[in-house]
Amino acid sequence: MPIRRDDRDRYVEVELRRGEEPLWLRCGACGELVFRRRLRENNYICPRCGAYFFLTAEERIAALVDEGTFQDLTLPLESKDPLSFSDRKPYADRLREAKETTGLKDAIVVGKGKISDHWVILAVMDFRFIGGSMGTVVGEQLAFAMERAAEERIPFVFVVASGGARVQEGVLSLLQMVKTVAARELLAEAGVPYIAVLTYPSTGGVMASIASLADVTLAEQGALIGFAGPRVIQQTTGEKLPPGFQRARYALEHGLVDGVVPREGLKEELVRVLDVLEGIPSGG
Amino acid sequence: MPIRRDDRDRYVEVELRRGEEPLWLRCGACGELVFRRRLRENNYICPRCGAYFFLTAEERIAALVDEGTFQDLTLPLESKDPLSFSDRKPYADRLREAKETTGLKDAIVVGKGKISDHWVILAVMDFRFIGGSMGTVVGEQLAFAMERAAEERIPFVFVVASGGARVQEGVLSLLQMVKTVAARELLAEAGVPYIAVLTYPSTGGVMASIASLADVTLAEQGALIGFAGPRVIQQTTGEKLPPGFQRARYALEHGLVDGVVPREGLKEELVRVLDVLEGIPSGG
Amino acid sequence: MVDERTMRALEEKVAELRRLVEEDGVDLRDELTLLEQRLQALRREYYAGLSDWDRVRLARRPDRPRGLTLVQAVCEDFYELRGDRIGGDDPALRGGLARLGGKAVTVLFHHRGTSPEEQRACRSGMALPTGYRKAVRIMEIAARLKLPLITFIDTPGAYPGVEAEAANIAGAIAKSIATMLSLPVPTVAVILGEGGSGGAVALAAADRVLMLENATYTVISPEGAAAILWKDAAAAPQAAQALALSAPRLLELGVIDEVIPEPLGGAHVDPEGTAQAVRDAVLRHLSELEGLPLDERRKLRYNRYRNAGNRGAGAPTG
Amino acid sequence: MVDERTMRALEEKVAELRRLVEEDGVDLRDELTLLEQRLQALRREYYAGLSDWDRVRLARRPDRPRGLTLVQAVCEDFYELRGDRIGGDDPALRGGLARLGGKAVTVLFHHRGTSPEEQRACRSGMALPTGYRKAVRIMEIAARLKLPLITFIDTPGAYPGVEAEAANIAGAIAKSIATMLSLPVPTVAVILGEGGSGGAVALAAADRVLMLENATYTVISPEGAAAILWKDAAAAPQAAQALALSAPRLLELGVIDEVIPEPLGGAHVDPEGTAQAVRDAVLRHLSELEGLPLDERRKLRYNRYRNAGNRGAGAPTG
Ligand SMILES: [Zn+2]
Ligand SMILES: [Zn+2]
Repeated sequence: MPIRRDDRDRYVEVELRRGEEPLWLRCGACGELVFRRRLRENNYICPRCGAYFFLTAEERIAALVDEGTFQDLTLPLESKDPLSFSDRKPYADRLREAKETTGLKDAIVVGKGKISDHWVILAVMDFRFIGGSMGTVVGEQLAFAMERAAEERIPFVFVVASGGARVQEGVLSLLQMVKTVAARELLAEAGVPYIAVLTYPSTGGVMASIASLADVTLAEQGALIGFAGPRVIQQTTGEKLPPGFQRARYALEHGLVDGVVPREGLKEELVRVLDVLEGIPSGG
Repeated sequence: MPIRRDDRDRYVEVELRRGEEPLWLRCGACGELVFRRRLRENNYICPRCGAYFFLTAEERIAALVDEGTFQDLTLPLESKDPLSFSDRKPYADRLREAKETTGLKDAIVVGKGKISDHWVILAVMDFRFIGGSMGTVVGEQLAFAMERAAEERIPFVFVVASGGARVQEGVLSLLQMVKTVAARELLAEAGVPYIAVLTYPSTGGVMASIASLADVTLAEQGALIGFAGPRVIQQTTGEKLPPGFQRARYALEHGLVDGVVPREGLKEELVRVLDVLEGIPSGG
Repeated sequence: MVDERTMRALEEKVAELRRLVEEDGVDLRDELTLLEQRLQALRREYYAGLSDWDRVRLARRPDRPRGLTLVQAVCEDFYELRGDRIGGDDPALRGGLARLGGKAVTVLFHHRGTSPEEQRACRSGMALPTGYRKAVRIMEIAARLKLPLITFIDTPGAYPGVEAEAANIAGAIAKSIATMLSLPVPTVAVILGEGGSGGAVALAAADRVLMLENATYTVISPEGAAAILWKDAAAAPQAAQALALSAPRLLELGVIDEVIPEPLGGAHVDPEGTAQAVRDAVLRHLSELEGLPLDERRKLRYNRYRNAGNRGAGAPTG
Repeated sequence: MVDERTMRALEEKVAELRRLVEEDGVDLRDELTLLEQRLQALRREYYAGLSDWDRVRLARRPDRPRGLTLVQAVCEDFYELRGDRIGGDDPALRGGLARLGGKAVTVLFHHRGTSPEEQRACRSGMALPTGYRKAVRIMEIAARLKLPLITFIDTPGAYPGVEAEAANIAGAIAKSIATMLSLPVPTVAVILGEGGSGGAVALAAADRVLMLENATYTVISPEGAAAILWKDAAAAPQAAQALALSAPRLLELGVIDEVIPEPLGGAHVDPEGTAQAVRDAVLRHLSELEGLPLDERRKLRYNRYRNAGNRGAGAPTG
């Protein structure tokens, strides 16, 4: 099987701390220096090699939501470091740094906005915040977002960018898998549509719970989708990974997602889904 | 993969018309002449080669149900030949012959009996009656049996021996698949256990409906279990069939049944299942 | 009875004349008009007398509107959903979300493919277990979001192959029937071409079952029945007749609710008109079903199938 | 703090003495009694001071009572059900019908195997998608027949392999959680040995979650955490401590409902006593749950998980 263009490693991590807002960003794939505004206009896709730059939650929201319609509903919560966890560095320090870098309280932003005139409740993860990991705050924000969508009877759109559970909150992070699934059941009982958008990466605990239970599941081209990361698989089993393994197209071929969408077409694709579901939930 | 003993073709068709009750029966597998009474005492297993003789519904019931407890509840129904079907021979003639041969009205017997002190509703197919095919009568008897089990709140045991739908009743036979599944839902709503016993053969329409939807599914050793028959598969696709294909053990390895049981242990196995489910449905 | 060859010969003559008129400007308009009227009468006579075997052949015509094409023409919009979430996606059984009459619905359909490659990939519409498991997944979406389900059936049957058996094709069909029966939303099935055996009934456990005029719905292919019962492949036309597989016969038998007329000559003559007729019929039945309270709808569905074929069984007469 | 080596040395000495007494008839009974008392005191001291890493090692002991063995000891009767009805049967995740306290229940459990061959086949208790799909099928039986569900958890985690990913292990776990949450019957989960990550939580979305004293329940293995966060495999003991994976810590955190005590030295010292303790605890919780009306039970379960970990998140303080 030849490796297809969209199986390639199209995502590049750029400098995740953007506090200083340099005018230029260097593409991690081809080395090109790209003018930041030019990059934004090009959906954060390298104009030279086509690599996808990681998006912050804010950038993702700006790319998907109609201008001027977004209302941030993120609950004013932050992690209380429930285990007083410390590895080489105290979790409290990691949290503080992540907050400073991102301006966020945790790895997710929740809000309400219009996508081409369709109101939705949106939850968008931010990979910069401790790898988009799901701890108690992310779990609570997601559950709240689904409850809000059920209450307002408008679709729920979840943009995933997560390496898995937040290790530093231990089993409390595992329980967020159950919590989000419980809230998803509530959404289902209300008959409210749930659309998941899987980006790079969508793995681990988030994927083994809420992110696998959408009505419609889109994958951004090149997204990494799975449970165990490729490195863990190789280390544990010694298996050779097939070409394109766990990438968006592989997931499509294995029946895991409904479609693979290039970044520049993502909003349009969401609009197609929301258009076809117009009026649902019914009976308002 | 070596062919296992129990993958072998252990079923032999003996003279299906037993009107004359000869004292001796010839084993179709090894040619041995076996005294009929000796054969019955040996569960209709050839004492020389171990081949399984096909069982009539009556013989199957005698093998499973506690002596003297069986009450025949088969509805007094017979096929009305709704399509006035005729191939080389009119369906009406085939029906008459099958009735004469078997003493049955169609390919199934329904009744109530005890299996080691557990009351059950039992439906047992008879392969002699036009290949155990499911037409309108079989469908109606099965639906009735499940309704009765739901009503009396005792488990339903279905012993399958069917090549598929009754061709001579056309789409009306196909609809029996839907009918039996509808009745099975009723049984489920009543919380009444349903145990299927798959024997040789369990294929076609019966298997693609009611016979695939049991709570516990046992396969008699050597049983043929599948949808399309091996000949159809070879003719349509030209594929080479793997050893033991569609046999009981193959079905077990592919997650299709809960256990494979030699004929002589079948009653005991049913008792184990009924014992563990004692008191279910609860709340009588 | 008009014979097909005569009709085809006349069709050819008329076409030749029309070319003459159009290309060379020969004035034969009056003759042409007369001939065309005669041809139309012949056609009407021919198609009124179609045998069940003729219908089998019509239902199988490669140019008959099928699957994806027809769904796209029937619905205002179609958003395909893919995958069984277990390991595969079957191109022979497809489905998704759609708009129909301005409302959201779910659809499922067999697809036989148009290009030769696609036909190979779709195994001419013979679906695999993964297809029926995707169908169940889409039915569950229908249940969750309260979307009516419309199925479009066109399959020679489920795929008879080693992998399909190993993956429990029988169980996949049974689950599809059970799930469809249990849906809390209105369901309409339309048999478009071939409604072959278990592979068809898996999508046909609906509140209403409609059939295109020349579609077939059968427990076994006429060829299969001929081979098994007549021991003679040439007996397929007789078998077709005996199996009562045509829409008019099945309407008579109470198996289906409505025959959707096709244009003279068959659906392929006017795919758009056919799609329009299917659309009108589906919308009409949907609207009737939506007028019923849920309990009533479910009771009717249960009784429909609980009593299915009861005319085929009765008290012994002898 | 007593150190393990001292204790083991004393254990050996006592064993030697006992052999002398028994085999050679040397009369050292008084000395033996004294020594045994001293050893017991040491043991108590040692096991009272077990570190979380000590527990990790206890939970992983090959002679710890596990899966099938324990289920057979806990239940009066166990009838195994096999297969996912899709194409496979995973020996690493098993289940079926059982009798418990004289009543029918359903059980699910990880099985790591006892013989080396079985351990290979079971991938040491790392289940595949087919295992979690079988679990869902058995949960559906529980729902249909109104049988309580008891799960016994003992897995390093779900199997991380190419085939498992291709078959959607993530989705299979998610479905298992969702199905378990939605069950209309009482559910009790018991963590027996290792409760590893998603592979464990798939069977742990229960009304009540119990843990054996030396079992572990963790978001990641200590070794994994050491490698990723400490960048040093040797930091596993520290990681074990930091992860709060022990039963007492998890009870404190409100994650579990009860710690089931193990005999001094660990469950392997007295498998029968351990099974009895598990049995008693499960029966007690089941009986409490059965005393609640369905609505109440479901509300409690929903709230339990809806609020799970809320103590971990709060209003900003800074
Ligand atoms: Zn670049
Ligand atoms: Zn013999």
